[in-house]
Amino acid sequence: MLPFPILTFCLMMMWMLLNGFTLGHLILGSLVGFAAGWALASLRPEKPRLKKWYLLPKLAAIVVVDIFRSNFSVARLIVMGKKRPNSSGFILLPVQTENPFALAVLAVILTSTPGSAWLEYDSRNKTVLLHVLDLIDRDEWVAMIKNRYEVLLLEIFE
Amino acid sequence: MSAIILLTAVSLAQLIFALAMVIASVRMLRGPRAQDRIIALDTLYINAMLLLVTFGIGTGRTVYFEAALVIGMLGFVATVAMAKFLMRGEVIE
Amino acid sequence: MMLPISDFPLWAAIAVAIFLLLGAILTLIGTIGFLRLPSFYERLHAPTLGTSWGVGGTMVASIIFFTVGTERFIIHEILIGIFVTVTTPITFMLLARAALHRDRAEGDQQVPHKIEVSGTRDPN
Amino acid sequence: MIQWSHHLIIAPILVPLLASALLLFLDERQRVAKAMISVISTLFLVLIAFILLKIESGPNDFGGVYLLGNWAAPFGIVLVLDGLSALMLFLAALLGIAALVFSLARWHAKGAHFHSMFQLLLAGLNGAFLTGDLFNLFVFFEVMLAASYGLMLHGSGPLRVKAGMHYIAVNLVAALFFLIGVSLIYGTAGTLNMADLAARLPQIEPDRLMLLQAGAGVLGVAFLIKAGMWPLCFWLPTAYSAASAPVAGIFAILSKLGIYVILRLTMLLFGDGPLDGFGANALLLGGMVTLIYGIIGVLASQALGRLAGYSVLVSSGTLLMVLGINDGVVSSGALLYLVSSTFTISAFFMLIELVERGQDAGANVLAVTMEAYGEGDEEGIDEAEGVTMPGTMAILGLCFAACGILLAGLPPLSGFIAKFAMLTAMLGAGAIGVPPTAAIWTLIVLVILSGVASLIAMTRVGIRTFWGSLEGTVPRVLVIELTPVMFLLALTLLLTVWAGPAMQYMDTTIRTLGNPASYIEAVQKAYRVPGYQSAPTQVGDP
Amino acid sequence: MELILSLAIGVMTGCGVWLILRPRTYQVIVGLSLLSYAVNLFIFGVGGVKSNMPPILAGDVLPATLADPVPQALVLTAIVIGFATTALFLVVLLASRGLTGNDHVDGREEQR
Amino acid sequence: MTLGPYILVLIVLLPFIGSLASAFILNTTSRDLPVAVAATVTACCLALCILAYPNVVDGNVLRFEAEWLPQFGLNFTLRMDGFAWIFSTLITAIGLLVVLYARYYMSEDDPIPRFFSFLLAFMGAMLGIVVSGNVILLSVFWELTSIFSFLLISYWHQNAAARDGARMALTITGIGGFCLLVGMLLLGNITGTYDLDKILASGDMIREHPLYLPTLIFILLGALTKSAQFPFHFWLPNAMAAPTPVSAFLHSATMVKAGVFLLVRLWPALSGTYEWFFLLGLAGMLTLLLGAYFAIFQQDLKGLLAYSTISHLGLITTLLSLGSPLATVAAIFHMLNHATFKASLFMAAGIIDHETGTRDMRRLSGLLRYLPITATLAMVASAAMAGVPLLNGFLSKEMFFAEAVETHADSWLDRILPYVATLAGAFSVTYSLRFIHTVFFGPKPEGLPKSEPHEPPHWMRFPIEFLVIVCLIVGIVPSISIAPFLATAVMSVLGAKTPEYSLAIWHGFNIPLLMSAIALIGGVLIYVAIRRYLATCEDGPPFIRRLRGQRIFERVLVAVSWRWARWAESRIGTRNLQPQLRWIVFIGFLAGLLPLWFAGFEARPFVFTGVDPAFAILWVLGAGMSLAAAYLAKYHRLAALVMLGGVGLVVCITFVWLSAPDLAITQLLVEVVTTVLILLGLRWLPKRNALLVDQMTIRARARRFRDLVLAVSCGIGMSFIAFAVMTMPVPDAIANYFLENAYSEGGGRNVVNVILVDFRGFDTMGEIAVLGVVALTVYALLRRFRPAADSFAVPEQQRIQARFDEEQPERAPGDTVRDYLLVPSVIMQWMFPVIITFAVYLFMRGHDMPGGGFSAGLTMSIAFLLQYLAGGTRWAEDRIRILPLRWMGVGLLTAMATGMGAWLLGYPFLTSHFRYLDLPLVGKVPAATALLFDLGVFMLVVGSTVLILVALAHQSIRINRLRAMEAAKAEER
Repeated sequence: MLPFPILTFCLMMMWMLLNGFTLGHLILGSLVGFAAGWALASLRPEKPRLKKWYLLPKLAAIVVVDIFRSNFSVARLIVMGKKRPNSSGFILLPVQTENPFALAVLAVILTSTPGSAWLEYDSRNKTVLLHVLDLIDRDEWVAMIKNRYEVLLLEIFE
Repeated sequence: MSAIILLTAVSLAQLIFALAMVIASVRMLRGPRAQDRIIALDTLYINAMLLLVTFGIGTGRTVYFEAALVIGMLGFVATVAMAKFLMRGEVIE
Repeated sequence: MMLPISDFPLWAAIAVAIFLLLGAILTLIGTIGFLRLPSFYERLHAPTLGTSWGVGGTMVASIIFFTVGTERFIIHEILIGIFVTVTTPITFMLLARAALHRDRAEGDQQVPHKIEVSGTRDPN
Repeated sequence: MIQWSHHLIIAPILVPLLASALLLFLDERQRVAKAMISVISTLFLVLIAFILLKIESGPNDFGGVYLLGNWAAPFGIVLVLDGLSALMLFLAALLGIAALVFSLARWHAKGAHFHSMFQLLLAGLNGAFLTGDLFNLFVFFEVMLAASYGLMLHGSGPLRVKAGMHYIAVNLVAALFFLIGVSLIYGTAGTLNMADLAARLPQIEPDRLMLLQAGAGVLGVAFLIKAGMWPLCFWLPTAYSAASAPVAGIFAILSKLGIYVILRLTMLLFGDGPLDGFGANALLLGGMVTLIYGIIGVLASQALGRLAGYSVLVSSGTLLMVLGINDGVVSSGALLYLVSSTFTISAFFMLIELVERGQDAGANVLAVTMEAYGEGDEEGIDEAEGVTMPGTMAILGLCFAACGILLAGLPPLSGFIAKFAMLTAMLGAGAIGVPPTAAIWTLIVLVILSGVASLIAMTRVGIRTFWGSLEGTVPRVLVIELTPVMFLLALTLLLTVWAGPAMQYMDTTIRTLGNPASYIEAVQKAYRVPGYQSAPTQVGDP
Repeated sequence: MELILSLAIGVMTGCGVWLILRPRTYQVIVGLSLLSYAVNLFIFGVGGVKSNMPPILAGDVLPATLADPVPQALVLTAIVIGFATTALFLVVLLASRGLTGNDHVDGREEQR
Repeated sequence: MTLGPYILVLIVLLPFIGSLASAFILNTTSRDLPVAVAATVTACCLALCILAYPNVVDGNVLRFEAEWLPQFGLNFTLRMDGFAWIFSTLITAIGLLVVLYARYYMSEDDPIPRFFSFLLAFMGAMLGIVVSGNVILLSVFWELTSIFSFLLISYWHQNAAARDGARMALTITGIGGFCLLVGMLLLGNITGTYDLDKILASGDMIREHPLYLPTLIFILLGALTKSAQFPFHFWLPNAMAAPTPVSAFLHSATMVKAGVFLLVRLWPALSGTYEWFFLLGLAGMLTLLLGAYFAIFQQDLKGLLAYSTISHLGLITTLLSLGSPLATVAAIFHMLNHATFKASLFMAAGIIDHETGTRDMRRLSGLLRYLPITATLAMVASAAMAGVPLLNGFLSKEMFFAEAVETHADSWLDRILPYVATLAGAFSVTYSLRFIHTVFFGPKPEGLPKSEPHEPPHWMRFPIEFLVIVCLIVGIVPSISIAPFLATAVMSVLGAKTPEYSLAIWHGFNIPLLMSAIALIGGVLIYVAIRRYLATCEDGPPFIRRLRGQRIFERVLVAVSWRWARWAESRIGTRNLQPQLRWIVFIGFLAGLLPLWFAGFEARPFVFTGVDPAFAILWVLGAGMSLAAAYLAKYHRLAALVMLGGVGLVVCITFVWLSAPDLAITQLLVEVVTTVLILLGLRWLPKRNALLVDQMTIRARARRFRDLVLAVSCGIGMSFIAFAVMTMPVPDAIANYFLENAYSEGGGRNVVNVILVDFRGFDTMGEIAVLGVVALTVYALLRRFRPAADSFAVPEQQRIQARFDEEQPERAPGDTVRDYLLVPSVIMQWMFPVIITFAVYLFMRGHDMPGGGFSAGLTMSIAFLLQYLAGGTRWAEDRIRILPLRWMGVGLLTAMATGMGAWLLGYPFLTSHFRYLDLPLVGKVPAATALLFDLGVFMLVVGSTVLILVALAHQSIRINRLRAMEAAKAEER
């Protein structure tokens, strides 16, 4: 009946954000969201199982803060120009999860955060190749990512 | 006072975005590889979107919002296709 | 329906200006970095300044501006923020991987190797 | 309420459009059903066009002005039915049915969506003939062109694709010119409606008028490309000869569309007033050169297809020159010539395919293409087997001779009558005592030369084709392939026999065209259907 | 503004014309695209250049001050048709390349 | 007699009907049926002619008139006077004889129906010329005779000589016909009518008109070509490849007479001037002399007769040129006489040919013993040809000599005429003698293709007998046989000017008799002198044997109509695209700027409206990128595409900046779709190698420079015009109406959208039709698509990656791509519903705010496209079955149905209706039919765009399949 309730709700919200919060648009938005949900169902995507969805805001908050911080650090690096030490490098990050949603969220986080870039995921070795602009200590980076994001992600999705 | 602040900020921001676009386009012209150009195009898209939002603030109208939204939501399709072309030599397999 | 800009409360004007300029300047720095950083993988990081804070700052400015200006809660700009955040990584990921492939295929020593078969092709 | 018959004006556009929409629901395999729909629609078109023609030859000058969307003239789009448009509609419908029937023998199965494209081509043509609005004209030009691209490429094969690419490239550039011209006219006159434009011309200040002229010039180039004026015409022989036979058959009217528009606009806008005679010299000169080029091309062609292609140029050149002379009586003769040469060329293109089918070279090319480019997913093209009818060769020869006679302007078919009508208006009994000017002398010489050239070329090619190779097998030809050709040729015969009434019609048409005021008035006075329930007048948030 | 716009139109026209006169099909298609940008802007500009006056009616604006909507409607149609024809030309050039084996507009390798 | 006019119609129409009838006799086994038809028809016509005689005596005229093209004075006017009568009788009578003769002449293998069909049609045309009462109608029949004579001459088209002869005849007489037409038109211009009677009545006016000379020249060109007069004579001998009945009919009695007939016909209107005399006399005399001279040296029997015909026609022309009534009488008389003896001679020659199998006089001799009767007949006829007394030829020749010695105009031409006449007479005696002597006398022929010649069947000989008897009767008793008819004919031509003349054999000893004697004796002497030479010489006259009109004509024709034409075509035309586009652009440039130049353009004073710096920077960028795109398009395709995307983006910002949000949205969406499309296409284009830049020749450099100049000038011109038009506000445009009424009458606040779906909805309808048909074309074309060899293989990247997967033991094939897309495809899938929602949003708000069916449709198709990108074609099509054609069909139907819905309410097509609906819970909702229309647009756009994209995307799969198939095939081998 309602294949993706959360999605439908989000789409309804999106509809109302775009059109205004009225009763009419609530109905219309629900209809559209419902239809769009069915459209997605036809694609037969894997259904995400959100175990601890309430942890999502926490993750979001962490990410916002991180983005804020890294923005400035990268900006500083750029402004420094040639004077900065050439410290960029690649990291091979082992990941535990195989859940594509968790990976997707991780990818979005890492890519949105200036200073780190997701290059390649290897499903056999379960590793991600990252490129980091300000690489001082590889292990520290790996640990940081594991502790700050992956743990949370594992909790949310597994 | 607020008018001056707002107007200055908006025109300054517009100028900056335009400038940023120019810089991105320099990279686009210079390359050296296709990937640089594509990233530059993506950057151009983002900057253009920001420019449009700023323009919306400057005019006080919301009618330009959709244009920005279209860039934000669908602008990536072109660059994604290009990226896939680079990787696979074929856009849709 | 829209407040004339001269009637804006000062705090709102200043807030809008600050967010706007902050976003703009970070975006500019990002593109400058994009121009000046030496290697592709480093350059990859620079534009994310624009997609993160640049977008964020501008969004916030716009939300404040329109919410104050129309005396209604207008936050649909947030959608732009969400979509940009969600979609930009796709391009970057795909492109970075493609660049990696091309560099490896060309036998570039700078990139970490998972020895792929060599051969050259530049569809450029 | 308006009378139901009034809606007939728009029917020539809607019927094929509807047919093409219905055709989209049918699978490629339901070929018979597709053909049925297409034929019925085209037959309908013939009927409608005939009724419209009848209305036009009645006492009224204007069959009607149709206000689309019930918007008054300069604002909405109007369709205007007058003698000229009715004539062109009828012409298009007749060619349409002939080419369509011809295609049913085999060509329609040689690619996907032939019928849809064909119907859309007709819709585009009819729209272009009917519309009274410049931008709408552009749109229908594009409909027609887009469909023609598809039809041009129908059947694929290297030659066709290459020629098609040139055709498309040239027409894309022409479309850009069209847009530039229309927008310049809008920018300077502030209207898109042709009648309104004509009415506004006198009030336009001189510096604006200059730009308007520039716009008209650029616009003219777009039409001249379509009409095939030298040096804008090099694509034409190649494209027409590369197109498949039924397609070339209907293409015969495409170049006439260019002529039609030039005729309509020059008569309407440059008849009198501030732009009197604008561009007439260019037309005259261009037509002259085109005619010369056409003559040279006709002589130089080895292949029949190119010969036919150059014949198109000859007829375009002649018509352009006559338009350049810009004389009422001559123009009415030219109209007759237009009709006659369109029939001729259409029949000729279709005939060529039948004739060349017997020749080994042509057959080989076709076979190679079929083998190399036919695909696995091509549901078996059943080579419609023609029966070698007794006397096939004789009938083909007869038709060929008829085409030759028509092209050369020899009696007894309408080619002669048409040429005579033009020439007599220039220096014969139609123009007593008017001493021929240098331009008229040139035109006469060129017209005669073109006849001679066609005669020489046609006999040369005809002898080689029919008598030269005895070992050439008799082509397999179906009756439904021969019938359209003979139908068109019979039409030219009818045109000869009924030259008087036909000429009368042309005369009236040209006279109406020569008096733009009546056209303008008809468009401006066209009334909206009252009783329209309007929305709230207050603008505000809902 | 008019100055910038007209210069821009000029530059794009020039580039487009240069490209459509080149022998490679791809150059032609890029040229046609540039030309259609230029022409679209041209049509658009014909209605006069007005900033921040979109032809969208609201209660408090005088209709006459708004930008001319007609050229906009025309451009919209032109964009659509341009899109369609670009797609078509692209496919035709592919087909032509497939059949002739090269991407010269005249189907031959020219010795320049 | 009221029946009279219809006789005329019947005379002309019957042969054509008979022709059709015999054409439809497809059963060729019966030889007699077509003959019967032909004979009946001809006999009927003859009978009708005889019946008509009472109507034309004493200068009466029989007329029939029907309107044909009255506006231009072209009517179907038939008119028979005495002259026409005598000619019609001649035509039908000889026609009847020829039909009879042909019955026996034609062989079993020949397609008889065709022959008689053409012959009858020709006869009809010829009769038409004779009885036309309208000069244009006369031209019509004139050309018809050319056409049918072409078909008759080429009857044995297997024979190359027949084809060439026919073609030459048609070319020359056809051109002559065109000239004649012009001449007739000029006559019309002078007199204001095409009616023959009126023209004949206004002779003085014509002769004094400034256009007289051109008219005369054109008409003479027509007449002289038809009558094979010098210098157009050479087609006639070549036409001898025709079957002999045709020669007898066309080339002696009828068609070649058409020219002189016309001269007689127009004699009252045109003759009597010095120009007339000089032009016609010169041509006539030259023809007379040269024809006779050439005839002597022919080895072909029919060739001899043909040149003699030419000569005799020259004689008639000369007579007509003199302008004296008496000469005209002689001319008419000689026309009749010539017809009788020459037709019989041709038929005799045909019999000889038929019986011996050759016409070469070097091989023929002594036939008298085999063909006594035929020989006798032929001898009498040739004697008539030579002008021997007691035969009809003598009478008219005597009249000619008599006229020749008279002075008509003071000119050297007139003075030499007697000598020319005598010499020609002598020549004619020579060739007549030669004909008889060589063929019938002398030793037995040897080595004939047919060994034992014998007399033909009696009825084959009958026509000759009949004609020879006529020759004799006329020759001996002219006054009681031919005189009354001749008088009628002469009367009708000359009217009041009819002179006194007598048709007696004996006029006493006078100069003409002396001339005759000299000619006779001289002729015999000449023959004796050159007999031996003639017996062995080559074909053609000595000294100028190489100089043959035919050869010259053919050389010239080939040079002009083939070599020069081809050369010129290649010079002034092209089959290549580049020069074409160059021309087009150049002409467009001129067309745009010349009007301004001519009008002396002066710009309005320049008003600097201020420049927004950001906007300026933007366009510096845009210009830079378009230049870069132009620069990179050759070798760096992808880079050029990226640049193009950049330019598109700048254009889009410009739209926003300048108050066109709708355009901006559409432009962006189109940009995205186009980019993907071109990328899809790039897969099938080979890579270009910048390193292979080859040497540029100077010409190539010059060409590039020219292109550069053209491009720069176009750019400048466009800037200039754009600036000029932009700085002029649009004058009281229709725009204001739209702005004012969009809401009140269209029910929408987004005026652009209201224009698109309501005010100018019809444009949109056309536009979606364009999109639809393009999609269909793309689909149709790609169904047959086959990539070039160099892009047939799997792309290199994929090969490398596949090899990598293969080499690593722990990896499965396709892992690389799976990993590559794993994360992105999740996001792309989840964007699907979001984009759909957005599309619905764009669609719903279109009428009031930027958006609309088109942009919504594009958005929707991008949603689909994204799924293809994310999962590949197979994956996507397993999950979503889009039927693009259905979408398109439904869309088009919806749009049309909306439009037609208005009909039900009595409004024109596309009239929109608008009202607010009060829905429960929701409140007032605007509902316009325009929205329904927009829905149609939306669906069609989705369908078309998806169809195009999918058709392109499918190529990868198809190629894989093809590759597999080809691999399998290779293995089989």
